[in-house]
Order: sequence, then C-alpha cells, then structure tokens
Amino acid sequence: MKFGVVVFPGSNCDYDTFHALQNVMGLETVFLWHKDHDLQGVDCVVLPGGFSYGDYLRSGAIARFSPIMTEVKKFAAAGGLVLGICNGFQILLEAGLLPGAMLRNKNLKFLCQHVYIRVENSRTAFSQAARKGQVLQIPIAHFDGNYYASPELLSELERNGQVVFRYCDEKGKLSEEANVNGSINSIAGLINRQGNVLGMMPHPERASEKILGSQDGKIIFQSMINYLEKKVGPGRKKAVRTTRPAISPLPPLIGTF
Amino acid sequence: MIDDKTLLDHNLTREEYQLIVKHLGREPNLTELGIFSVMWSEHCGYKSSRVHLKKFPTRGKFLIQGPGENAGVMDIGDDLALVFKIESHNHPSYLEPYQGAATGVGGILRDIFTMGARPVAVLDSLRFGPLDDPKNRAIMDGVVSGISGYGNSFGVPTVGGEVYFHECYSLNPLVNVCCIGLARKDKLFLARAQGVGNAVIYVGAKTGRDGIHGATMASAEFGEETEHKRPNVQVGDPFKEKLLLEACLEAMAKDLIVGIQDMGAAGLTCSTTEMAAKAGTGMEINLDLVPQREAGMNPYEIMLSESQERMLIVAEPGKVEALQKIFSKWDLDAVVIGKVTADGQLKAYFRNELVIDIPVKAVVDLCPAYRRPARMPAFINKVARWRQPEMPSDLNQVFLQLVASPNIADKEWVFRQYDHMVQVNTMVLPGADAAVLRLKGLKKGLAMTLDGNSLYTFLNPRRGGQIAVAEACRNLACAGATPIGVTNCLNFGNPEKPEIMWQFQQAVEGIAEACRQFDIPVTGGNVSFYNETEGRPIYPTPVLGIVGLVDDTARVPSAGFQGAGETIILLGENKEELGGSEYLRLIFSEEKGQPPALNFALEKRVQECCRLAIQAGLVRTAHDLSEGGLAVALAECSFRSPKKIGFEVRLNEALRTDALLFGESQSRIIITAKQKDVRKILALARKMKVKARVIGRTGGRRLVIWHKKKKVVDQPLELAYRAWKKAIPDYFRVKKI
Amino acid sequence: MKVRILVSLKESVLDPQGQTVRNALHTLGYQAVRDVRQGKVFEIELEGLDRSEAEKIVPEIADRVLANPIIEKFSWEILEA
Amino acid sequence: MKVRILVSLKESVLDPQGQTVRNALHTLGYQAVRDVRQGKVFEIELEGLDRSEAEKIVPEIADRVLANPIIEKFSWEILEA
Ligand SMILES: Nc1ncnc2c1ncn2[C@@H]1O[C@H](COP(=O)(O)OP(=O)(O)O)[C@@H](O)[C@H]1O
Ligand SMILES: [Mg+2]
Repeated sequence: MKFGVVVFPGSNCDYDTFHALQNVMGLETVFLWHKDHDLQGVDCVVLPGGFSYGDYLRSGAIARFSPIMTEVKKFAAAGGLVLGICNGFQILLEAGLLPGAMLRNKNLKFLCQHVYIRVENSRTAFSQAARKGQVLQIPIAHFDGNYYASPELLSELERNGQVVFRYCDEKGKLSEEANVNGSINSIAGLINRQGNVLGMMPHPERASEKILGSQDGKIIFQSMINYLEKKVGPGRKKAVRTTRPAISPLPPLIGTF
Repeated sequence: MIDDKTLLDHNLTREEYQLIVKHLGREPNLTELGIFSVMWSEHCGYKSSRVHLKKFPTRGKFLIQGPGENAGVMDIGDDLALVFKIESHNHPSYLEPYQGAATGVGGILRDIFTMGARPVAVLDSLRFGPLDDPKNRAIMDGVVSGISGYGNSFGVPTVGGEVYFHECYSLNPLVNVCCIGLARKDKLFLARAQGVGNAVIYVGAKTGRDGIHGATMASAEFGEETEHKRPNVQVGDPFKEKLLLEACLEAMAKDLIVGIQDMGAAGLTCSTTEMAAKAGTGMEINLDLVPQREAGMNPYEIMLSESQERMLIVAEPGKVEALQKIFSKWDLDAVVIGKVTADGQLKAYFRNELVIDIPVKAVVDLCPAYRRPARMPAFINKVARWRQPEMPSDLNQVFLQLVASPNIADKEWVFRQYDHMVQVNTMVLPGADAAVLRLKGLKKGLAMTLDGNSLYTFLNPRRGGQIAVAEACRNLACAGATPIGVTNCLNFGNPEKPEIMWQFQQAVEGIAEACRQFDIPVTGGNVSFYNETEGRPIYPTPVLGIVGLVDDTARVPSAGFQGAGETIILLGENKEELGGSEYLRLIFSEEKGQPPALNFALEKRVQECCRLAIQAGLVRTAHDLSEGGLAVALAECSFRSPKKIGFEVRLNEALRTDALLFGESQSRIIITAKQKDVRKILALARKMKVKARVIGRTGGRRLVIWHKKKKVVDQPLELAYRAWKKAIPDYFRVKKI
Repeated sequence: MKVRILVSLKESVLDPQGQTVRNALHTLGYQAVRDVRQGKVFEIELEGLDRSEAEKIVPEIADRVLANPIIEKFSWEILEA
Repeated sequence: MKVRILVSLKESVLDPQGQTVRNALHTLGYQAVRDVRQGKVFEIELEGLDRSEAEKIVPEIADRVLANPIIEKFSWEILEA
C-alpha cells in the first residue's frame, strides 16, 4: 500500500502529511511533483494543506490546472482514493472533484485553533474507524474555509450522506459559535457521490501524535488503511510498516525526487 | 558636483562626504554617493550604536556564529545548528501596516535561510497605541494580518511574541519579528564572495523601484516625475519567498553555492559590497543583466532598490548550470550578472559604461562610528520621587480591571490569526511563557521567548534592560529550558539627542551585564533609532529574544492548571514593590517609581530550582510572575487551564495587600505539583537556597485569595475569564447597525 | 489592447467583506452609504489580438480562470483598443 | 445612487497576485496576455445624496478608507444617478 503526497508550489503541509503517513502511521509514502504526469503507482493521493500559488486569485484556483491534477482526476474517476486537506480540499472544489465552493471565514480572519468535529457518516473510506457521532479534536488553519453550496446542492449532499464531518462543540453539539468559519450546515468535511474523494478543512496530520495535543487525526488515516487493505489486499502491496524509522528533525528536500 | 542639498537628502554630513572623497581619491558620482549613503546610514552602518554594542558578551560554549553575519548560530548537538535573529519594521508598518509588517517577516526569514537554515518558528513583538483610538486599531489589525498573511503562506509557524499598548506608540508602532531556523551544523553558509572568477548570480524576484532610500531623491537628475514613482513601502510576495527558500536549500544541499546573501535593506548594494568585503575580494557586475520589473531604471535605482524576495549567490562557473536548473524548477529567475574579482573594487557597468568603481572595504568597513554625547534626562529624577497612593478599598474589583487591561488580557485575537502549528513541531502553543518546539526524532526540544518592558526601561533604562533578560530567561525556565543564546532589538528615539543616547547606553549596559550573569552570548540583533513622531520619542524599548534547550520534551509542564487538588507553590519572595507596575499605571495613571529590584544571584537560583524540579518530572504547571504580579499570574493559570480550574490561595505577608497581589517583584515563579511531590520540591528549594512555600490549592470554580484571614479576591472563574478573554476582541467587534 | 474584468460575488451569496466596509463607513459617519459589495478587478494587457479575437478570449479567461461560477459573476469591457 | 470605486496598486508597486495570474494564463496557453494587474472594486449604494454631494463624498471615502495612498490609487464613477 503506497501513499502519495502532491507538492504544489506553495504547499506547506506536504512534509507534515508525509511525516504523519510515513513516520507515524508507518506507510510507504512518496512525494508527487505538480509538474509530473506520474502518480508512481500509489493507492491513495493526498493533496496537502498550504498556499498553492500563494492562494492568489482564489484558494486552489490555480493549482487545479497543474499537470498532476489531470492524473489525479483520472485516478479519482477510476475509483482511486483521494484526500484533500485544507488547501487540498479547496483545490478539489476548484477542480470540480467535489461540489460547492469556499468563501472567506465569517469573521474575515485567518483562523488557527483546535476545533471539534463530529463524524456524521462513519461508513466512508475515510471515517470507517470512527463511530457515527464520535467527536474528534483536530486543528484548523485557514482563511477560506467557509463552505458554500446552493440550497439545491446542499439538500442533495445531506440526502446522500455526503457530509462526513461537521464542526461542533466538545460534546458534539452544533452551534453558531462552534461553527467557527461560518460553513453552511457546519460542514467541515465532504465526500463525493462515489465515496472515494474526501475534502476536509481540519488537519489530521496535526493531530496524529500525543505530543501535539491530539491523536484523533490518526482515525482518518487508519480508516483509509483499513479500506485499502480490503481493496488492494494486504497481499498485493503490503503496507511497509517500518519499525521506528530514523526521523530527522530536518525535513528532506521537498521537490527533489 | 555634490552640493549641500544633495548631501542633506542623502543624510550625509560634509565631514562624511570628505571621508568618502578621501577613500575614493575623487568625487563620487551620484550613484556612488547613494551607495555610501545607505551603507553608512544608521540602519546599515550602526554609526551611533556600534561603540556601545561592543559591550555585549559574544562568546559562549554553544556559540558557532556571533554578531556580524546575517544571523547568529548556536550548536544544539546532534549535528544541528540553531540560527536566529530579530529585526524591526517599525516605520513601514506605520505607513502601510499590512505590507510593512509582512515584508518585515519576509526580511527576517531570508536572513535565516540565507545561512542554510530552514525557518522553523517566528515570534513577534508588537507595540501599539491604546485601542480606544480607531487609528490604532486599524494599525494593529493591519500589522497582525500582515504577519499572518506572510508567515502563514510561507509555512513557518508564528509561535509566540508579545503585544503591549501605550500612548507613546500611537504614532510610532513597533513591529519586531524574530525568526529561528534549523540547519545541519556542517551545512552552514556565509555571505562571502570567495574565489576570484566565480560567478555572481542574481536569484528571485525582479527588481523594481521599491523602497529606494526615501530621503535620497530630490536632486537635479531626478525630477518630480520619478520621485513619486518610487514607493517607500514594498509589497511582499510570500509565495515567491517560499519558492526561493526551497530552491536555495536545494542548491545548498547539492553543494552548488560558495556564498550567499539576501538582498535586504540597500538590496544589491549591500549584498555585493558586503560579500566581497568579507571575503577580501571585489566584484564586477553588469547592471543591464539584472532582472527588472520596470522599464527605464537607472543605475542608482537598480543598486538601491529594496525589492523583496531576492538573493545574491556566488558559485563556481562549472556549477552555474545545475544551479539554474534548480531555480527554474521552482519557477524562479537565476541570472549571472557578474563575477568575483581580486581587486577589492565593486565595479558596475550600465550600457557599456563603468558607472560604479568603489573600494568595497571603504563602503563596508570604514563607516564612521560616533560616540555621541549622552546625558541623563531631567525626568528620571522626577519620576523616581513619588508617594505611594492610598490603597483602593475594593481590590476584588481592581483585580477584574487588571485582568481586562489589554496589556494583560488574552492575546488570542492576535495569535489565532497566525498559523502556529504548521511543520507539526509546536508542542507548547502561544499562550504560555515560552513556546516549545519538539525536534522530530529527538528527546530534546527548543524553547523561545521575546520579552521587554518599556515602562521599566523608561523609569530606569539599565534595570529595564536587565529585567528584560531576566524575564526572558525565567520564561524559558518555566518550560524547563536552559537559555543558550540571545538576540535583541533595540527600539529607541533619535540618538542625536543626548537624553536618548543616555537611555540607549544605559539599557545596553544593563542587557550586557545580565547576559554575562546568565552566561549567554548575544549573537546579533538590530537597532532601530529615530522612533519619534512630532518630536515625541517612544519609550526606550529593548526587546530580548532568547532561545533555550529543553532536555526532555516529555516533562515540559503546562501553562495552565492541569487538574484540581494540586498544590500551588510559590518560588521566590513577595516584596513591597509597586513602582513601574501595570497596577499603578492602570488604576492610578501613575508611571512612577523604580522598577522592581533585581538580584541576579537570587534570580538564577529561582530559575535553576524551577528547571531542576521540571527536569525531575515533579512539576505540572509553571508560570512566572510578571505584569500584574501574583494575583494575575494565578489567574492566568486558571484561564489557560483547558478544564477551567480555579484556586484558593492564602497569604500572610506583612505587606500592603495591593503590593502583595499586584506588585511586580522579580524572581518569582508559581508551580503546581501533585501532593506526593510537594516535599521533594520544597527540599530541592531548600537545597538551592530558594524561598519556597505552599500557598494554596487548585480546584473549584472560583478565584480566591486570602490575605491575613481576609478574602481579598473572590471572583467566579467564568466572569474573570470572560473579562480577560474578551478585552481585546471587544475592541474589534464589528458593530452591527 | 487593455481590458478590464470585474468579478464579484453573486447577489445570492453573502458578502461579509462589503458589509464590514459598510459598517466601517457608518462608524466614520458616512450614513448615506446603504450598501457595499466588494469584488475584484483585473486589468489585462493583451498583445497581438484584434477586437473580435479579444471578444472571444476575454470572457473565456474570465469564466475559466478568473471567476468561480458557483459563487461569482463577471463583466468585462475593452478599455483601449 | 450607485457608484463604483476601483482601487489598485500604483503602477510601480509589485503586484504578486497579478503576476501569478498572468503566469497561470500563460501556462494555459493564453500567450496574448502581456500583463495582469489585480485590484479591488467596491460598488456602493448611496442614499439621499445629490450628485454634487456624492462627488464630494465618494473620493473622500476612497482616499480615507478604501485605499492606502502610499501604495494604491483609485478611480470612481457614478453608475446610476
Ligand atoms: N504578538 C504575538 N504573537 C504571538 N503570540 C503572542 C503574541 N503576543 C502574545 N502572544 C502569546 O500570548 C501569551 C501571553 O503573552 P504575555 O501576557 O505577554 O506573556 P508573558 O507575560 O508570560 O510573557 C504568550 O505566551 C505569547 O506567546
Ligand atoms: Mg511570562
């Protein structure tokens, strides 16, 4: 089982995500360069957070035209697993792989903080290790995370169970206060109709180690592993579970591969 | 011919001009004059401060690189080097708060990665006028957005800092930004143009007419037209900077670089002359080859432009192609604009004409240094004489007022706008005394803090300087960290005034003495003079940035109470010291008296005691006492407790109650421990000759302090918490109409 | 050739930025301001195109790249031929 | 009354957004695009003002609130009287 983390110019959670997948979850992980057309045979593509192209124009608006996105679209159409985190979610929206759009946070400020999200649908490839209604503590860090969908789209999303995560309080209650960025129906994470592409604003890679204050993010990665183990079978491409990889405090050179 | 007006516009004196003529052996042309004027400016040449900065201790056991390079470097073991430095961007932030602050961040980031380090943390020290004035709010809003806009996009976490409000900053806000980077010890890069014949390569953004030395323009050759074309504030491009970082680090890792320097203040001028001067070489460049954003730029403009996101690289000719490949992969320009020469001259050609021919040594090393006259201001004695005010009858109410003072209140409105978690290393988030980063794969971690108290420095600049160092070290001690290195930003008024010079000299001596006492070297810093508007200077404001090492990140205590029923222990001694306190300022509008006394020996013992107790795994919570004193420190531990835990504390000192609650005596820390560890902590303190005693317990939903059997503070936690939490955001609440 | 493209949020989408500006203007005493909508403007220099080519390409750029049709609408004009 | 105010960076000031958009358009094959400058547009509804009052107040608002004259310039027009 192999994971790929896409590096766009301006991605800045690429190594964080790589670290969580490889060093914490023990998965074979590679970087995928935005100018390439090669997905290196990965079983899952992760679009990481950051500011691709500076978030100029609109968040994710320019990255969607990258060569690698042509391949990601094909991969997704063929049922491949795609996770977009934060800026990755914004790119998925702009690329049309997920419906809807992002607006500025309701208070017109960048927001970086721990939030709680409630698992609304625990039958997806990204949430099956959680219980329905389970509350996860995972941080957000974004300027444009105020999810918008037209009324028609919204009722369709709700009807289909495509809303996977919602902002809530510690106890799982929804409120205007807990919905920090103003997203419609408190939507924090959304899956496509086919169930293989998920976008979420919170950063699971920032909540995957005890020392960082929460490990709830691992539930998302674990769900994906469980799903892929069933799908590609542990036999075909085994998860490379290295025992304690040598971790350097300095990231490797990103973009040289 | 250079006339008086031109010299004045270039901020040069006749004497300085004669010196230039002497070094050149002829009259400079206007471009050459411009070069001397920026390099000999206060900002680049440290004319007024140099003789005093020499007093700082600059040696230490972990030191790799002291002052003189783009940033200081400490050895932190495991083949790692810590690179750090602080910079001010005060004036631009007043003119254009967003871009001024943003480019301040951009500049300090480049200082760090030009040395081969990846920036891993930013801290910011901010000072504004009072928030009831909408102009001050607009400045603060813009500055914070600017820091957030640049740092977040670049991908460096902004993990800590300080915010302080005072009338003296209304027309002169302070924006000091400190960056910390991490490098391999054997992969550090210096700003040296070594190797005659090596290529000089320009990389990064194109050059425009940005920020060309404001005062240097009005001469015959530059008409009105060009004049207003030149913006004094640059616009930053964090996206480009991120690409520049990755490209530079990649080229460094592949050993394609001999020397490198960022183009900060004075741009191409500073980078070419300094790199050559430090290597004892010269440089020859062709200005026509410099990538330009605008048409028709002249040599003066090209050399003095302060366009952002640019670097100058010296590389062996055989490696140029590989280097260019890396930069083009990251969609950046990398253009050979010249070569390293042996003659010690900077020669620049423009349209086939030699337009600059000056000795780099004269520009860089022969800038005059002044020992400016210093005189104690008359107000110093006046403010020292004061009478203690009568104690207010309702200290419970005063307590509420104090926690809601913007200087003490929660700063989350600020740091929530900063991505403080990117890079997944921040284990102690903003809101504690010091930020702590884990180092992936290692047991140890890094702690860092910025501190300065300008009211103390105003009342007594020497002691203000000392306390700034002591407090920063104390904040590190509360994280269990040992301080290892210092950077500092000295924000003062006009040094040509003897009173300002006196403040500066006193503060520097205070800082120097404290650094010697704590045995930590000053590795660099920044001096920002002329912080005055309409003749009114700011309070003297030294800001200290100190980094420390944490042995074991698993033992770092929390800044808030972790559990109910824990024992609260006070390390250090309460004294009757109200001078210079926030209490006096806020409640009585008095900025008087002497700042609290500082006994270095005691301070060091208290810090060491705290550190040892933490390292022994005995401490659950640690917080030092600073503005607002004991009562506020206790309250902060409750406010920062994720579970919202109150406390009950009993005090018996024979002191005025207000001094006991709100006095700011130094060398005090509160810690909490589980009952079973209390005796061990008290024994440790006894051994270290530190006064320590149990003053109360955590728990409940109220904040309660008894003094001699009388309840002097008793507030519902929720109420006090809201007052503290909402003080700053309430000023920014959008009024619905 | 110089063209100008204006991109703004659709009427049906809330514009908190515009509202904030309006509130700020009210606070400053500009009570006459009833509503503010904030958008983006792009001024684009085109080279080597004639008018009819520009009339084809400009809305295409606006639709494909500059505006997100889910939330935004655009308009454009030729400033200089 | 409806007015439109355009705010953009002065000519000589770097416009990273505009440059990035231009580069993106090039990559997409729009080679004719020589330059892009990105700015802000404000559409403001004014109430109870006559034309001459508006002509006084609008540039004042633009100068005081909407633009920072250090790096930005503005222009305005009346869309509907
Ligand atoms: N400008 C800022 N940027 C980031 N964090 C800040 C800033 N100002 C304050 N903070 C955070 O808020 C906390 C409280 O600040 P302060 O009351 O000055 O702390 P202390 O008195 O312990 O130094 C600090 O931990 C600091 O990290
Ligand atoms: Mg402190």
